[in-house]
Amino acid sequence: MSYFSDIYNGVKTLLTGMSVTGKYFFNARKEIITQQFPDNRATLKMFDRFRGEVVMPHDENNEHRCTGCQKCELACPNGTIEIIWDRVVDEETGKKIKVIDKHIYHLSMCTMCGLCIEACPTDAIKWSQNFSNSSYDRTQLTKVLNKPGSKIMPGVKDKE
Amino acid sequence: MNLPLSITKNIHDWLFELMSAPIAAVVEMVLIAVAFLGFFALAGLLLVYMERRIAAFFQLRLGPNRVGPQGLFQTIADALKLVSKELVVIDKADKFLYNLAPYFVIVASLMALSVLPFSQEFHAFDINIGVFFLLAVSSIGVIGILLGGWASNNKYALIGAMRSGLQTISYELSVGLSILTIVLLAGSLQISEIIAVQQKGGWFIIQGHIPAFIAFMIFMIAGTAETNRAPFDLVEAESELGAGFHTEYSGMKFAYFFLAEFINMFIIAAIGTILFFGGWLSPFGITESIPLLGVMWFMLKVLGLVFLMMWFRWTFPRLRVDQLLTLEWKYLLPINLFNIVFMAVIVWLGLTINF
Amino acid sequence: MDLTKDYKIIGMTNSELQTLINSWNFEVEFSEAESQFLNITVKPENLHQLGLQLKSNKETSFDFLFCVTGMDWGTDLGVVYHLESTTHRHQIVVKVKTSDRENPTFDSVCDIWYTAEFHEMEVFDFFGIKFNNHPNLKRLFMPLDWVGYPLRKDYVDEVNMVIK
Amino acid sequence: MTTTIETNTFKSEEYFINMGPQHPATHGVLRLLLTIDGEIIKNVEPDLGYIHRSIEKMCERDSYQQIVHLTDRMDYLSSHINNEAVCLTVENALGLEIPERVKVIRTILAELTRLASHQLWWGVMGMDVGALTTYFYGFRDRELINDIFEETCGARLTMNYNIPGGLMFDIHPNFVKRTKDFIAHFKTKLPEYDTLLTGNVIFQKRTQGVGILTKEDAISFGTTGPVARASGFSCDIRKHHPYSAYDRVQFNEAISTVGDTFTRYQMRIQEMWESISIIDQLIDNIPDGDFKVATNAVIKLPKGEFYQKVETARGELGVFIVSDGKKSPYRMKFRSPGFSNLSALKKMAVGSKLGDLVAIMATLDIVVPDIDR
Repeated sequence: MSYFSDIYNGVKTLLTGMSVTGKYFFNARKEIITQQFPDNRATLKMFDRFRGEVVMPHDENNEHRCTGCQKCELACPNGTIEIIWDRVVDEETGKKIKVIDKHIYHLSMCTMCGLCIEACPTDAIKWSQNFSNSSYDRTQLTKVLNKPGSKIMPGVKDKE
Repeated sequence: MNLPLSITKNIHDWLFELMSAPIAAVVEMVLIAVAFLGFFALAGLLLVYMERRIAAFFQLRLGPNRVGPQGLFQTIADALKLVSKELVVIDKADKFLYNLAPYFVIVASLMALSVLPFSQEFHAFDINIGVFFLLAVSSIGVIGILLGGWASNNKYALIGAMRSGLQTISYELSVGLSILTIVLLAGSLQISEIIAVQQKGGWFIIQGHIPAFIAFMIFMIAGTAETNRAPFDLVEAESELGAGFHTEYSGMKFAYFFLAEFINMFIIAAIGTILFFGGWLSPFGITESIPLLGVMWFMLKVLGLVFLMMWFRWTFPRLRVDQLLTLEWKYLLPINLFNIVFMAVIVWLGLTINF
Repeated sequence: MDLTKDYKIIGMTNSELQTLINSWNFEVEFSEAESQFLNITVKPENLHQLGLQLKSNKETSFDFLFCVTGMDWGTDLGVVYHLESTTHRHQIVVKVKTSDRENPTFDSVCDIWYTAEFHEMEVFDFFGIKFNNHPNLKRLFMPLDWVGYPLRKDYVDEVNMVIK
Repeated sequence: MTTTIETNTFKSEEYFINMGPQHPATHGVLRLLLTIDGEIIKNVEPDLGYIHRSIEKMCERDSYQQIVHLTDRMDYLSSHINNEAVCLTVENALGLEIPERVKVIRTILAELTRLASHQLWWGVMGMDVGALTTYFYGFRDRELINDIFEETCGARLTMNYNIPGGLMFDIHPNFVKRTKDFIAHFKTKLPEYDTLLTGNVIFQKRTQGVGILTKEDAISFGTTGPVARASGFSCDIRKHHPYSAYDRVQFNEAISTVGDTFTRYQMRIQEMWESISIIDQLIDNIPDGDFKVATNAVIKLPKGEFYQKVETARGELGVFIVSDGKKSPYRMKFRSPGFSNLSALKKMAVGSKLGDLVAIMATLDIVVPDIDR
């Protein structure tokens, strides 16, 4: 009779369902996947390609690799990057070259698309793995990437 | 070892020595009421904590573990938060009924709590229609849900309340009939009597074997439905109705509904324990000489059944409203009716298993 | 029922389609340049007729309207319908144009392909093209009180649009 | 109240409720205007636009490289496939010859995306019918895919890994191992999905025979993906118009004729098995070679109209570019699968109950940004 086989099958499927959750309950110690974030900050390591925010690495002489070519500014879809630049006379060649005054990065407008870093011909900017970017003030999200008093690394030139 | 047995008796005697009988009686009642209120709040908070923790383990999570050791005080912190929250006043609600509804729910579950026997000793209110009283009182709660849903002037709440009405009307039958099956075995409605019978002849789930087991299954299904818990949580079905009947309640009024749900679960599990698992009795009478341990056995059994209901909740999808009725009227009710006859025959022929 | 389909079916070629549709006398223009599909441009008054014919004719049976695009060609406004036949698996593009920018109106095809009901609402929302016999023509994405039709080329919004 | 209400006792009356924009079952900010008689749905009218960002208009201003990252934000659960669609359109228009390596990697990533999307959908499907635990089981497995994405692409959700001409950078050295580990893990977990939810009698009763869509309606409403295939409309772009590496892998198109909610559910479970098999076939055979071909820094498409369709987790995504030869498209249209699928909701839901509507919505697998664009 289908009436009773319905009941039997119904109860059976319910019990198999319960066995799945029950298995996880009684093995909870092994199966739990929660990461307790602020506690594991010391061991938490982001993947090296993780897109946290754009930074401009400086070496020990406070020198960076940015020539001020503005390719990143053009590549950015959102107007996240603004470069304030100037022309100065190069001491060696006597030609006028571009130097950056400020490389301004609006983190609040960044969509982490990575186009600026792809566009950079001199590898001046790269991703950092810092992910906790929250702050109490919106203005703190506008960052100047080149450090005060920094210079361009000698030998780094535009490929133009 | 007779000392613990007489705690309540000693207090009773001492009170009546101290003052005149009517005053002493009033004071005694107040004391018991305070004790139950305290138990109500404490059990509610603990059950909420238990539910959250158990749910977390089912779901590969940790659950609350920050406030206090193992997060034990989390629910207390939540309760404090709820107390301090604003009680939102709905402009177009029926103010009187809107405010009344949570009390209905909470009073109903408190009243039901009062007849529960925690041990041979701790039994506040042993009336001769005990089980019947439990049933009658625990279904008052639905009036609160209906009122709350209707008075909040919210269509989602109204749908929830209407579903609750229909659900309780249907499943009350199954709960009643499955209890009746056991009453056939016990021959009494009085709770102390029911347990006394089990003390002599073994727990009813063993004594009544097949029909008792069927009755137990039906009771658990219908009881889960009675408390509006998943898979029968159509009343608050969060993916359909947002929060159902208590959509418009906030703060402590919401907490009343929330606590009452957990206490109702406790009550259903307690009835199950009394009727099928021998109440405070220890398995094979191992601790019969220490009656106070009855409290422990009772709580263990109740929490076991509560755990079963939680297991249901975190495994099963929700029924649809017409399937809810199909399940009751097409499956549970006919089976239940046959089961009663079956049980009657078994009792009549003396086929029960007695130790 | 056998559901395994031959995925290599190619129905009529573009030139066959062209001859067939030409025989219906709808005064259509054909073009295959600059597109991977056969493009036919039809007059607005013939659009509904052509649509019915394209769907109901056994040899064409274009029953799957997979894309409806509103267009602003600078002077003309129009709609581009991408059609596919689920039995013959050939594809075609139907275009309809009007130079009336004030009150552009076409016939709705949502009784032929139900999906057009939503897509035409979208076109109305962005281009202001009205559709006759549409059951419920209203703004779908933009707020109901929005002024202007944002995807038209002459739409100006100095507040919300950033021009690079 | 100025109007007088006719007080007629026991008069049944249809009423109107607003489901959304903030409602747990609408998966975001979709608003449904429901006309209801008791529990029975008389009419459903979707109201869209709560997350409309006018991506099509933004595309008319951006360069082709920049457009790609906007498509991440459409159907965020199949963002990789969206990126691929735009890149394929641009590449086909330019007539670029894409290295085999890129094609294979794109296919693997697309299938991983489809798996991730279906895992999330499975979790949410369970949640919508009331089984909350499924959500966490689905997410447990999805996290592993997200890790693969994060290691290789740098982001978990909005990857923007494709560029016109190939990939932004080569796959991570760990990619193959990690993917194999995941596939081995998921092969043991997918049967559990069936025992927990598919077989459950309550779930079956909830979904079988609910929200039936006939084949004719499925075609006419322009539904695609699992929704259409459940109704017997064979519409898998991967089979009918193969792109990337789909022409060299063996897989079956999940298809059925019943067309109810349960079949739509089964289609997706079956698709997960197919995705696993596709990845199995490709993961050991990633050819060596370049990960991109050089394009001009400013891409200018030739004058003309270009249409490319791909199969996302939700169905057919069409990218229609009208180019006038400049560096930005003249008109860009995304034919989003969710938009057409949603139009069939009314047909499916009218006459069923409120609880059914939620189940039907869940099997449509709606992602609202995809609909609103």
